[in-house]
Amino acid sequence: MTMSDLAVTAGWYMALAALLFSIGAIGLLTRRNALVMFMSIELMLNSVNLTFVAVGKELRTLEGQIATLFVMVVAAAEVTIGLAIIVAVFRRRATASVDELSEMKG
Amino acid sequence: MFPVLAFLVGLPVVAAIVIALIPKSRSELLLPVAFGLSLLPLAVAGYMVWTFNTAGGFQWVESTIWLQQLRIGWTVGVDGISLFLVALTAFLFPISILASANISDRLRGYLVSLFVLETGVLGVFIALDLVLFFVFFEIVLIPMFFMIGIWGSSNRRYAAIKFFVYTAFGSAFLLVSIIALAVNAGPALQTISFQWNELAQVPMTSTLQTWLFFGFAIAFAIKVPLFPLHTWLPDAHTEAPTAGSVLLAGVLLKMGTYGFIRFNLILFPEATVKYGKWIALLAVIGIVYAALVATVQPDIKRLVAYSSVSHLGFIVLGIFALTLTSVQGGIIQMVNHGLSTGALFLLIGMIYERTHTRKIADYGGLASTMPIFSGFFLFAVFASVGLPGLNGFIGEFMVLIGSWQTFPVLTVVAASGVVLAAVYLLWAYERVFTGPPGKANKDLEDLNPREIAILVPIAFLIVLLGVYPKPVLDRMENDVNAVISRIEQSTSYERPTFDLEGQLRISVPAEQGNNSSGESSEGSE
Amino acid sequence: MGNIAFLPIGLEVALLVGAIGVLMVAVTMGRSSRDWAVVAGAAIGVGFVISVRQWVVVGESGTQLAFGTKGADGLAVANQMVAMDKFGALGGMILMVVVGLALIGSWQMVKDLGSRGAEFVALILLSAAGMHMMIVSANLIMLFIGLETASIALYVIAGFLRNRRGSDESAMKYFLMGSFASALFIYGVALVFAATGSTSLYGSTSIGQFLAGNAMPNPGILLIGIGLILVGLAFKMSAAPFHQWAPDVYQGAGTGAVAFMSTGVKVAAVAAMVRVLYIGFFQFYDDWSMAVALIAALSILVGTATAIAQSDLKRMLAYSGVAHAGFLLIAVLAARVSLDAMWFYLATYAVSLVGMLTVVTVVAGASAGPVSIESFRGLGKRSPMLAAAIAVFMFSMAGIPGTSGFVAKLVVFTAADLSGFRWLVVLALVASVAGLFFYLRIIVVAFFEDSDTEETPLTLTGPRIAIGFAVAVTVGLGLWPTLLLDFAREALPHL
Amino acid sequence: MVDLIWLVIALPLLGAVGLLFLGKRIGEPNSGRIATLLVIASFFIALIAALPAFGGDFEGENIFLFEWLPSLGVNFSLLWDPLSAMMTLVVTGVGALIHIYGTGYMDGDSRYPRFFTYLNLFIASMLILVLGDSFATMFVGWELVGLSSYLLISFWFEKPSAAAAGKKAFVVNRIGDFGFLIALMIIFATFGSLSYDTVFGNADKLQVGGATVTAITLLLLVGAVGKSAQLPLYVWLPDAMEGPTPVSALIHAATMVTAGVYMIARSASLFSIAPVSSGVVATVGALTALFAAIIAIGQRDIKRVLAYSTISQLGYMFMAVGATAYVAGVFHLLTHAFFKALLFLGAGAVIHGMHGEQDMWKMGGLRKKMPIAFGTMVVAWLAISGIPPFAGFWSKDEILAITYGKGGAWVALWAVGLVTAALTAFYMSRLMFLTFWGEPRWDDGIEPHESPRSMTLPLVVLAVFAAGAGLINTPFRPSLEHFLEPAFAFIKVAHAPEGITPWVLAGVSVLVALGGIAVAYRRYVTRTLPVEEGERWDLVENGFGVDDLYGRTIVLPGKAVAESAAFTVDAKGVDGLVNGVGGAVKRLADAATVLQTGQVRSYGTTMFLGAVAVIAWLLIRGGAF
Repeated sequence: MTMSDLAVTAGWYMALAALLFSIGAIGLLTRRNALVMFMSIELMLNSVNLTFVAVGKELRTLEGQIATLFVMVVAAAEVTIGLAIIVAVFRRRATASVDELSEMKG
Repeated sequence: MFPVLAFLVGLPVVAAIVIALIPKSRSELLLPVAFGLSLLPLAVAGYMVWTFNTAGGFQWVESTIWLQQLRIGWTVGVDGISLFLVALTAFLFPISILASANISDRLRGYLVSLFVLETGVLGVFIALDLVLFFVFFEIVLIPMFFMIGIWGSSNRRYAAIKFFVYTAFGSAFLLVSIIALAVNAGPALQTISFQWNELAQVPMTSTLQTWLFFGFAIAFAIKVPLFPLHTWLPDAHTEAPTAGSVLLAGVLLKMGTYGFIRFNLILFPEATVKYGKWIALLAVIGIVYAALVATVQPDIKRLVAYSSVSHLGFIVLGIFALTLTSVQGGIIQMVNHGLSTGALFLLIGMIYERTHTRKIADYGGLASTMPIFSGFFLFAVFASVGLPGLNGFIGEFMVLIGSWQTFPVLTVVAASGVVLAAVYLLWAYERVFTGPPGKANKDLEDLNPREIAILVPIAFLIVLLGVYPKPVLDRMENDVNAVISRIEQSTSYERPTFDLEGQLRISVPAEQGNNSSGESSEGSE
Repeated sequence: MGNIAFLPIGLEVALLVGAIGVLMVAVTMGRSSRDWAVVAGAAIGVGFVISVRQWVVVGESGTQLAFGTKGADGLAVANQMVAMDKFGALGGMILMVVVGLALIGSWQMVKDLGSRGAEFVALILLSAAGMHMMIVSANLIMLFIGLETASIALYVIAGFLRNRRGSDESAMKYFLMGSFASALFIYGVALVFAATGSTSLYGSTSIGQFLAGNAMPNPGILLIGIGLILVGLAFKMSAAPFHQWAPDVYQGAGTGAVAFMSTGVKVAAVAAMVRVLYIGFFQFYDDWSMAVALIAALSILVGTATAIAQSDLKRMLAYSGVAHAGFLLIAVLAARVSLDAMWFYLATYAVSLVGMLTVVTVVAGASAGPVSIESFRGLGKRSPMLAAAIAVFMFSMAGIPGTSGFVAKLVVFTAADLSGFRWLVVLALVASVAGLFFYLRIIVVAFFEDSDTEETPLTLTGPRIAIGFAVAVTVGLGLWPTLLLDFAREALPHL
Repeated sequence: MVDLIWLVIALPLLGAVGLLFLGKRIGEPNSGRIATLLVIASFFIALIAALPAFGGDFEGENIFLFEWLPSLGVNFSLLWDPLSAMMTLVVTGVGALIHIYGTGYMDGDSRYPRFFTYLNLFIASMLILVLGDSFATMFVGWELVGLSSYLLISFWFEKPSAAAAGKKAFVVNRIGDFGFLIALMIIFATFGSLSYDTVFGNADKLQVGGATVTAITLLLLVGAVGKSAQLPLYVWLPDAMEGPTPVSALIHAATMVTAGVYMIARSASLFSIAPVSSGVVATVGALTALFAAIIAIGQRDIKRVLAYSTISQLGYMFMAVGATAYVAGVFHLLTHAFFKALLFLGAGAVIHGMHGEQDMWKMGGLRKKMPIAFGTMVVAWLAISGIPPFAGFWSKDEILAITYGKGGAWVALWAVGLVTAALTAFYMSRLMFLTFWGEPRWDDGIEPHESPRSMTLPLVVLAVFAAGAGLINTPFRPSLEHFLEPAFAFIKVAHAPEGITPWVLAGVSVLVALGGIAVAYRRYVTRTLPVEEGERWDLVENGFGVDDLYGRTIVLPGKAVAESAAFTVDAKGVDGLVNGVGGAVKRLADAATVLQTGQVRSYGTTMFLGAVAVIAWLLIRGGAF
């Protein structure tokens, strides 16, 4: 059983996932607001999930689904910490724009 | 058998530890104890010179593999080539310690540095394992770096960093080449090995040989230093404290010339024969160029530093001329240069302590105010100029006479360095010592007994080696011969025969003078 | 799921228990940092002992895999998740030493934090657990979890000094970039999964098995996956061009935190990379090795060049860390012929760096953010022992003989040369000469310049122990490298 | 006694070393006495050792001292043969006299013991030069006499001119040594040894007139030209007169400067098969003789006259050895040693008596004030002018006769020699007349007086030899030729022509000499020829500005080259490159930091691009495209 046998269905899902991942990446690189950037990262993780699930289904293995669960858990943990950091920054500086956070450079 | 060499190299380490342990309240003990301890390696070295078997070969060999998978280990030995460099090192350290009586700032660290330096230099000259050699070769940088940087004069930071980075730059190529050498020999030896004698057995392609030859050569050329890689030296010499300059000129530079013999000649005979002339060319350029530059230096210490560059050129020329006489001359010149230039730096240090200036223009007429000092100085100048009866002559003479057969043109140019040396050194002497003494120099005190005691042993050796070099030459002859024979065996090189022998061999009678083949006119052609 | 063998995950368990223990002690028994120290120390100690035990057990009965299940139909529900081998055991020992040293050295920071100190310690222990998980994971998903466990804790640690400006910037940058890198990594895992149908490194359905059994006419997706995994791990070890977070984060975070942050993650990422690349994707060695070599070269060049321009010590160390990441990547390449070289480099660099950062905590304060190099002015006179320690660490990082740094470079470069990367060796050695410019600069400032500042005595026991140990290791392994090398030679991963 | 010949060297050496360390303690008169006694002892040892040689047929003997430079085929051993014996006797004999003279002359000098240290050192060095049995030992002595000369010329180093003169002497000599050294290289490359035995023993295997032997001999000549102050390297000798007068007499007249002649005579085996080189030697000699004689005419300083006269006379010796008339050359060396030492010592006595005045135009009429100096100097004057039967006549005449006898172009050299003879007679007479005849012209306050006995005694002894030494080698009884015969046994040596020719030639040269004296007499004594008081011939007095020329063409450009090498090439070029590399690295570093903007989004972009690059690389390499 090889990839090429499954190409049609899984390929579409993976293409969509790749698209999502790219949107997330571009969002991360272009938006200033830390919250939006953070959402972009979540989008990227979700595209990963999509890939896992799609491939896992095609390959008839549970590994994909299990991986998805783990990714979701990790994403949740990241959310907690991420939001906390954003809040901390916001409290101090009254802004969530990462462009303001550029004191250290060189 | 008693591990003489481990003992020899270990002594300075022990000394450094002892010095470090002397309590702060007894710091007046530091210098005397250090001096006493520094005599121990000298005693061992003296014993070695005394008992050295003139048949040659490596003696007091110790070999303990220390890192099995790379076959790196404590493999050491002394042959006729390294014997006197070891002795010179052991000799110059007590002198340097005596010459350091004026160091008051952080004396303990200074002395520890000196002993670490001694360990490193001794190690370089006895190591027969390439990594071990490299380790010592590099370790030497550290104490010297501190000596220049902490106890140097005004521009010391620049000089220290330049010294370190410049020489380390060369070492980087050395390390790459060492690794590549070992890796290349891997299949033949069926293991990675850094053992010098094992690596020397393994043949390699001439391309690789060329690369590695130059890899080693860069490191040694910087150390020597050869033109145009020499500019770290005047800065380092000028800024270093007296003992630092003495040791730098006396033994550190010799690590480069020694490396050429021990590694370039032995490991890459083919490339040596092929490219030796280019190294010799650089050496000769250096002889003349550095002499010219020395002539107009306004700073006496810089002048002597450039004279070192010039003198070291003779050594390198002799080494790559690959005749028994020239290589022997090169080696003995290493010792001689250490003594005579060491003496010059010591003397400059002594006068610097009194006047705190190194500018030639600030001096004048010292010969009338400081007769003993000027006497010693003139003595050292003439030793450096290569006056017969003093040691400098033997080396220079042998190098020149011996090198002619291999590099006639280069040697002629090199010989002009003999004239130039007289020009810059005597001119400097004239400006510093003769004429009426200036106001500033009227009340200078002549040398005190301690200072005389520092100089006398050097002066004694200068005369001894100048008059009777035979014990030294005897001890190195077989080993030098072996080096050249090795090159002859592994390449098409043949050591030059004498024209007349050649003439006799092809049996052209003298009467048939018009037969031009019987007349070979110029050297080795 | 009967007899669960605890030994393979014993270290993680110990650290987790330790982390919880510290928090519990803080809550129940009071604020004395001494108490937390006992608990944390015990956890680390037990962790070390467990690593030793693993080593012994592996030596007696071979490597083993643990924590996997199979479905009733015989298909793997999940392959074995953890490998117990000497590779992981040695990694554990090194990690425990590094964590222990970092904690001892920066204990002052814990004290400064007051009641929040316990959380700090707990986070470090948790992060360390994640790092070890990365080393022992037998599955890419497991690796991801370890990586995230380590990273998330580190994000918090970076921003732990809430009341200091810069700390939040540090945390934010680290968090955003770290999450991005994690996303790239896990997407790479997903693509590998798509290409091979497996995320497992071992077992009958592993990536390696699949690759061995199937010719891949068009390996595009797999290669993208490998590339992304590589990027994710390279980010963690701050290799160029994925390094830019490191200087800013190091500078902003408290010095005490940096000691752990900068070393532990590198150890974990390098070890994980070796396992993943060699076990998982060995068939593609020719492809990824060149990519690794290029990243290594770039890291060395960028790290060295940028470090020269720094005036902040922590930034300089960060950039020097970038260069060292390059050297470590060479070690990864060299691991093909000599794994001990890689371990040696990793261990000695980590110890030297922790030692150096501990010195910085003593000189500039454990909670300091930016630390100007000028603050070391005249240290040679003010505090000769500290200055001497600096010299040892700097010379070691520069690769000067007599220190472990030299032996590390020697063995790594020899192995790299054997593997055919001579150009990389030449480049690395020449760059390390340029590196002298900044390593020496610290020594120059410390020794060659005078200052009118008061003495900086080394009174605290913690830093004393940490620095002393680090110096001893750096010099000791420089003179007797076999102590570690012979040991490390056996530290092979489960095959 | 021959076995103990090393004592000849060892005694003065011992004196030098001993006085170096103990001189100050021994003090003024005794240090001079010790030094003198040691040299006298050396002389007598040499004399006894030479006794067998006087019987003739003395082949020479090698005395092994110690092994020295085995790879050069050289031991430190001595060669005691007629030539070296003769040289040793001259050196120790004249040396002893000058030592005696020095004890008086240097009386009261603050560094009196040091002076004798150097003098003893010189004697020892010179003896190494002449007694060594190899080119290497000769070179040792060669350099050591250079050292002694340096030390003695700049003995009064507080005077900048003296210090500069010493340096100049050493450096110019070194230029000659450069040639010598290259000659030694070729000799070694050819013969595989530097010992006389091997070299001369195998010289016949070389092609006569071949390139090798020509190169060797020409380069040896360069060395000889330096040491013996011949064209174009003579410039150091006039300046060397800055040294104390005994030094000028001993080193710069009698002994050291003749080392070049000795070297060529010693290497006769080589020179005799290199006709071109021999011709060059003779030509150099003849030209120098003439050139220096012309310059001598214009000098006002009494010592400088003698200095140029020495150069001129050395030219004669070169002519002789160039003409392969080695015995004649050595003979002139011998006679010249006596009369020129005498002249110098006499001049020294005059200067001493005149309280340091050296300008002849400020002397005059000293005949009465210094009768001994005057009387002895008259002998020397006649000797150098070539008036029979004084010593100079015999030796100079032999040289001229042999040169003439070789015919061809040599006759031209003979003519030059003859003109020089006339000039010699003229300038020496000028010296004598200006100094001793006429009205006193000395400055106020100077009271000329005779010198102490220690100074006059040597004058008298030398006068005896200057008068009679010629008799040891007259055409009637060529004892010296017999004595030296073994040394040149296997060499084709030129001989004086037979028959009436020598007599005619002798007559011509005597007439020419008398003519020179007569012109000088009419000019400076009777003043029948026009002469202005304190005549000045600037061009001639300055030696035709050769010093200046060297200064402008060699020294100044050399200094300019050195300065540009030091301050431009080295500081800005070579070192500039080094610092430039360092600077470039720093600039690169600064440039690299520009990428580190502090903006997290730019970091992300870099990462993203990096990731894309890695993937692209893998895909391209992996063949996915």
